Amino acid sequence: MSLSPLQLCLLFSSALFCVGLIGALARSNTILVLLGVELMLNAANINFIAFWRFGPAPSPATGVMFVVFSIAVAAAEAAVGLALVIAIYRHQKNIRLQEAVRLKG
Amino acid sequence: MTLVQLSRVTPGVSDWFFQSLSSPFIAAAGDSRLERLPIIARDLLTSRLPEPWRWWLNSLLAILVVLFGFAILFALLTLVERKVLGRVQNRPGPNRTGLPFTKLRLFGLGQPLADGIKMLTKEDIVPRSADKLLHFLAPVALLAFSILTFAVLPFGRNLVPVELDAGILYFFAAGAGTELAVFMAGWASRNKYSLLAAMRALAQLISYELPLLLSFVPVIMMAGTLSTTGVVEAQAGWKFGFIPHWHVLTPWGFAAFVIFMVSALAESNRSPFDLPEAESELIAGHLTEYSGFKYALFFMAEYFGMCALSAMAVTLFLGGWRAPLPFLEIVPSYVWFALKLFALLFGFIWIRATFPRLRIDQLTRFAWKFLVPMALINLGTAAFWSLTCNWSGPLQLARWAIALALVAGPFVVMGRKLSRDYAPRTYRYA
Amino acid sequence: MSIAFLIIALVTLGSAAVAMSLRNLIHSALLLIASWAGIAAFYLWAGAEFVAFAQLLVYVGAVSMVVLFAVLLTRQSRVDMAIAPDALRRIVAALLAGGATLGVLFGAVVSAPLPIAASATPVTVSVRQMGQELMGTHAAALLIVGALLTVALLGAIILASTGREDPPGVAPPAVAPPTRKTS
Amino acid sequence: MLGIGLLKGLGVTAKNLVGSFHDPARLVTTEYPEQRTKLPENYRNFPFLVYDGTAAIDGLRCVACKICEVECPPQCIYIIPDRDEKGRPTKKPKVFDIDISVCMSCQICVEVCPFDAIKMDQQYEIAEADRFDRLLLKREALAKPNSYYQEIHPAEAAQVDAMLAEARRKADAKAKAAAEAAAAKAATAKPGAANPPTRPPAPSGSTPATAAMKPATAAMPEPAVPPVQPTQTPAENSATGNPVAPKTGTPGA
Repeated sequence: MSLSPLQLCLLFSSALFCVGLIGALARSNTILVLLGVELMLNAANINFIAFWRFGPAPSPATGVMFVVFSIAVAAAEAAVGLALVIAIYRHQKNIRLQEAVRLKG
Repeated sequence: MTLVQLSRVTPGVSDWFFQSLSSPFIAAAGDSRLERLPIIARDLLTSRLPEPWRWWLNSLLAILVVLFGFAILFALLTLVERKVLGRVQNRPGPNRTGLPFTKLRLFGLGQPLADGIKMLTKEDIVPRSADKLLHFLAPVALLAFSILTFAVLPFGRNLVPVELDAGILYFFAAGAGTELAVFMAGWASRNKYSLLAAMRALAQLISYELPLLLSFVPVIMMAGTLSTTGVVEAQAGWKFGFIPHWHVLTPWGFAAFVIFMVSALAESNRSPFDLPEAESELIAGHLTEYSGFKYALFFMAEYFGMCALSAMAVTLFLGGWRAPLPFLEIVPSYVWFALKLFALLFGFIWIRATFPRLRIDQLTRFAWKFLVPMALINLGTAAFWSLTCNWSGPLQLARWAIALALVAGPFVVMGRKLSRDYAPRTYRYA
Repeated sequence: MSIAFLIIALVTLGSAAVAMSLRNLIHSALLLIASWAGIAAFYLWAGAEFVAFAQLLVYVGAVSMVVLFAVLLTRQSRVDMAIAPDALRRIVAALLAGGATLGVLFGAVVSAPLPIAASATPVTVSVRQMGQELMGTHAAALLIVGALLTVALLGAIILASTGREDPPGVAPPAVAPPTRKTS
Repeated sequence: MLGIGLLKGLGVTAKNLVGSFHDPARLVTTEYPEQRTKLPENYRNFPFLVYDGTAAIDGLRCVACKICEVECPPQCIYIIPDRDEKGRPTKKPKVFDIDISVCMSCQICVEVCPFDAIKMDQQYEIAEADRFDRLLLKREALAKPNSYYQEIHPAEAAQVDAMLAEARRKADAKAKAAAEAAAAKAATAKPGAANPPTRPPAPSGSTPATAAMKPATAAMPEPAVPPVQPTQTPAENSATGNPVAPKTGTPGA
């Protein structure tokens, strides 16, 4: 079995995705769940770059542009997510996700 | 097998790295011998070697020159700072430490050496409850990040260690790591003062990162490039033969320069923004639990950061290594760069000698309510300047007037607003 | 440079995996930052300089700070540190789900007939090119991202703010905007 | 407006910076071990004993009246009067110790001394390599010539000398008068032999401040409890006895 560099990069990114997924599913700490989601986003970005670099690209900059936008969105997601963490903490004095079950403030 | 294939299929990848780190110090014809002195000296050392070795050795030489140059500058700067501070306070400063074992004083030139020996021989104390690994990593990471920033600075004509297409972005990306190191130092010390100082430092660094980044966006807009050499290129030439095309000599450029320098003061934790190390409140801030060589590393990193930011300011606003007047071009470019760098560093020291420390709320308010809006408005001013670049004659005057008003108007309005909150106070019980 | 790729991948994956399993939140945050830096190194390796520096600037410079602030502002009590009774079940389930996903992804990647780049030489994108793309083809996306970031910033501030008034004397009183005489 | 004040401040520091180079008078520092600034005359740290003439111990003005020992607030002075073989006081201190680790430089001993025998020193280089070295100053270490006193406190010393000369002249005149008036009787008019409270030789007090000081010091209660043991080595203890032992006797008369 021989793997092309593209496949290697994709394997790398899928492994990273799964690490993020397991972290997000297994941990009860809100911050760590959020960081797991961030890792999954990053894994997706790696895919973009891998396809941009090793795959047949429709236009020379598309993959890179996509990642730039993705990073911007991820930053926004992190900011809002961590603000939510702070809000949850203020509300229930801990950040365990299982206890954040009430919809009413 | 797959690895072999990977390198076979992608020959470009391995080459790219070498290409992008373009051979440092490319020789250029046409310059004076003095101008090319560093390159000639470099070639003398390495020209006999075969090609790949030569590249490595050239890079190594560049790194060594930059590191040693700035290490010596750091040593001198500590002395100059203390002497200038002393002179400002009407005392001579350190003036006794000269050559060891002699009566030669040499104006205290031996002081940095003595300080170094003292720092090296001090006991390295690690608190028992500290996070040992992070406690050790923090100064190392801080110094590493500050040294990384030197890679893209153009120290002279054709004297760029690494020519990067996105050099300015690289500079600030590498600088972003310093905040992390400060946090690590504060948290790993397991000391409440350290942690508080680290939190303060983070708040300060984040607040001032924004105006710092926004202030040079106009420069990038006008120069049309993110590469440091490109920015210096954009400032070539003289108007009327004697006014250099430096960015600082335009209304938007001047405002951006001031904003950049103020933010640089805050980013490098220098007085009057040295809140993280406010000894009256936080002992020594995140440095509280550090001693000996690690403390020296922190100190070094602070000065390196200051030097790097000053050098960046020189590159972005003060024409880089360009001479101020045409006939002064016989002086080599690296001398001009050094002179401008020294001037800015002296400014840092002068400011430290003058201003009292800010309070934390004043500090963040100044960043968010004054510097950031000013930088954004300045971006608009630069856009106006760029749109009207072909106005001439009386329109040129109008262009200057409008641009000046666009800079001074918001400054006056926001300055009034800001100073009204603090200006003359009445104390009830004083 | 495949060795470099391997090292980058191992460091990134290793630090991410360890970060996800650590109990100390600060340590996992710092390891995650290392992982993000590793991803930036991967971008650099792949030739996407700009993205690499952007990744460093955004993740190592900004997101890490937000994460660390969030960790420090939410104090962990001993109850939180203790292992929850259903933790083991959840971890096993997560590992199963993650493993299954990994298996599916690996299988797909290995077996799929992936197109290979036509030319072996890397495509390089200069910053100038990127700028033109951003302002030309992707101008609408740029605007939307700008709006998104603004909204996210405001939303984050509103979410995290306590909602109480500032104590008097600390904050300046709300005043009418100054009359513009000078400009 | 924002910024003007900052620029003014920068101007001030720049003026200092430049001025310190071309105007040496601005520099307020001296290079300490080589150059020394003249201390102000009223600078004081610890007491010393003045002697007249050349013999350090014999010339001491101190008569071991123990007033300073009584008045000293932290009780750092310890005096044993000297007695001749017949047990009569010779009006000289046999032991005069000052524990300068206890002394608080209050100068009260100087104020109360009727004989201008104890004065404040200006010697500030008293650091020692050993921790307990030279904390307990003996008579020999304390005795310093009158010329030294005149050197460090010129104005005050001149006043004191004039007063002493006046007192001596008066005493001589009185002695002469007494000798003339009662030639038959043996002359006993010796001013120094009188009881301390009457203070005959210096009727106006040693310094003007003494008059104001006297009620305060007189009102000061005697400490009833023995004071805290000062830091001293056993050797010193054995050599001098306990220097701060509670007073048992009254000043010799």
